[in-house]
Amino acid sequence: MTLDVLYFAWLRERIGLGREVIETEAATVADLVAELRTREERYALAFSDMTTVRCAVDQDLVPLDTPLTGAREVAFFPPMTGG
Amino acid sequence: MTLDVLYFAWLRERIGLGREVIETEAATVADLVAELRTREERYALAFSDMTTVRCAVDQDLVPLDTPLTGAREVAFFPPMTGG
Amino acid sequence: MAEGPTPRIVVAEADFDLGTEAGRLEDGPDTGAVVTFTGRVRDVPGDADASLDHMLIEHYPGMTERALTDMARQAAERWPLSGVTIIHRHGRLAPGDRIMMVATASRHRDAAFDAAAFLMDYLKSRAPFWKKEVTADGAIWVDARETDEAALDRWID
Amino acid sequence: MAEGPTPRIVVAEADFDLGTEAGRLEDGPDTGAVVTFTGRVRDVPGDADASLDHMLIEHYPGMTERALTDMARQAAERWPLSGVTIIHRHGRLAPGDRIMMVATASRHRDAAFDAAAFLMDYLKSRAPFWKKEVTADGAIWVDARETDEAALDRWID
Repeated sequence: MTLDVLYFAWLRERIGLGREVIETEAATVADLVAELRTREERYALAFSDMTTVRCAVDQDLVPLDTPLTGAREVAFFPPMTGG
Repeated sequence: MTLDVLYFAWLRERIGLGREVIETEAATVADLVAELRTREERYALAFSDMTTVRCAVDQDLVPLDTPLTGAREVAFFPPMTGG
Repeated sequence: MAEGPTPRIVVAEADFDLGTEAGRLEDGPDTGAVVTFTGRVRDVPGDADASLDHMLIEHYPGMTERALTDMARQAAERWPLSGVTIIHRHGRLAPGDRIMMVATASRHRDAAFDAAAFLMDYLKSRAPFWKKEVTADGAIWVDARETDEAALDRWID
Repeated sequence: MAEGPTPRIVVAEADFDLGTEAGRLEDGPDTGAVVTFTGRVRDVPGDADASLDHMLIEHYPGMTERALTDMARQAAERWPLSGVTIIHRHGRLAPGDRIMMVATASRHRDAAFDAAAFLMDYLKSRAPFWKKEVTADGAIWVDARETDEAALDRWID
């Protein structure tokens, strides 16, 4: 499966890019995170404390155990601070 | 004691004036109301249902049993409907 | 409100400009939140069958300013406000006209929201204004709503 | 929101005019109450010792508009609103600049107040915006406040 993966705020800064295309067989968001962590130190660092990471699949805020079936776009970001 | 007595909204309309000077020995607001009621039919009508009458002494909203000692201005009006 | 802001209280026949009024309150260096409430003459009167021609608002000059100033002071004692504005018009108003506004400024949103709601609840039942609705069928004084009086209960400690 | 108003959602770098925005919402024939909330960059940053030079606001284009539209729809399902506006800026903002606003219009004041507070609570924790404060000491991402997340609980039926 081919996914657009997006990073925002300090996740973007730690990983060093805002968007990438990833080829993966991950079943859930959590599986994808585990896969990314093994890639490089900067991913392991960015995803070291998942209590501070939120996730959206196809622009809907979802829990980390959400399946990736049919997903096109996955985004990772810290808790929101708008308003 | 000489009092400025003011009427607002439908109390003003029923009594037919907005302000008058009254010479009275009434001890409380309620006593003053009783005195006014005996004056003329239009006062009796205006003060026929005291649950719909509110009162201010010297521009402070007060209960009807408030003493008039030292008072200069007494106002009668229906429940407020601003906002 | 020894340390509080000086409230801006306006009782007038003239209209006001919401943007200008809110802008005044935004000036504080530590103001992060401004809440405004604007009341407006609805085109559809409360109970009448006929449509509203105009509204007349009577008030008690002198007491009105005192009551509004006192409400603003109470709000500034309960919440950390950097600004409070209360404006209320009187006289003849047409459907669609603004009637009044309250605006509150604070560092944080909760204080601004709560203070504005508090001011509205007090103003509805404790400020000496009376509304009369004039339609083709005649003129009628607006009845006070029991829910308005009851709304004050939530602010009693 | 089949019978509800079409929400006005704006996500832009440009500033907005509060008076103009509130004026749009006053147009409805049965609108008696308009509540606005405006958020502003405080001159004093939350935790930093140094004074704020500027703020950077990042967002998630596409998801932002979806999230704000969804919040506006939820509000219009819960309360009888005649209008809803949500505006949020992004990019570089200076101290004193407006950040965002919500505005709600209804027949009665309670609906307008509650809907505006609801929108603010949801926007704080559910709309994809992130703030970075830049001072002479460096740049720091603003931490989410636990109280903001907890504020959502009061809206759960």
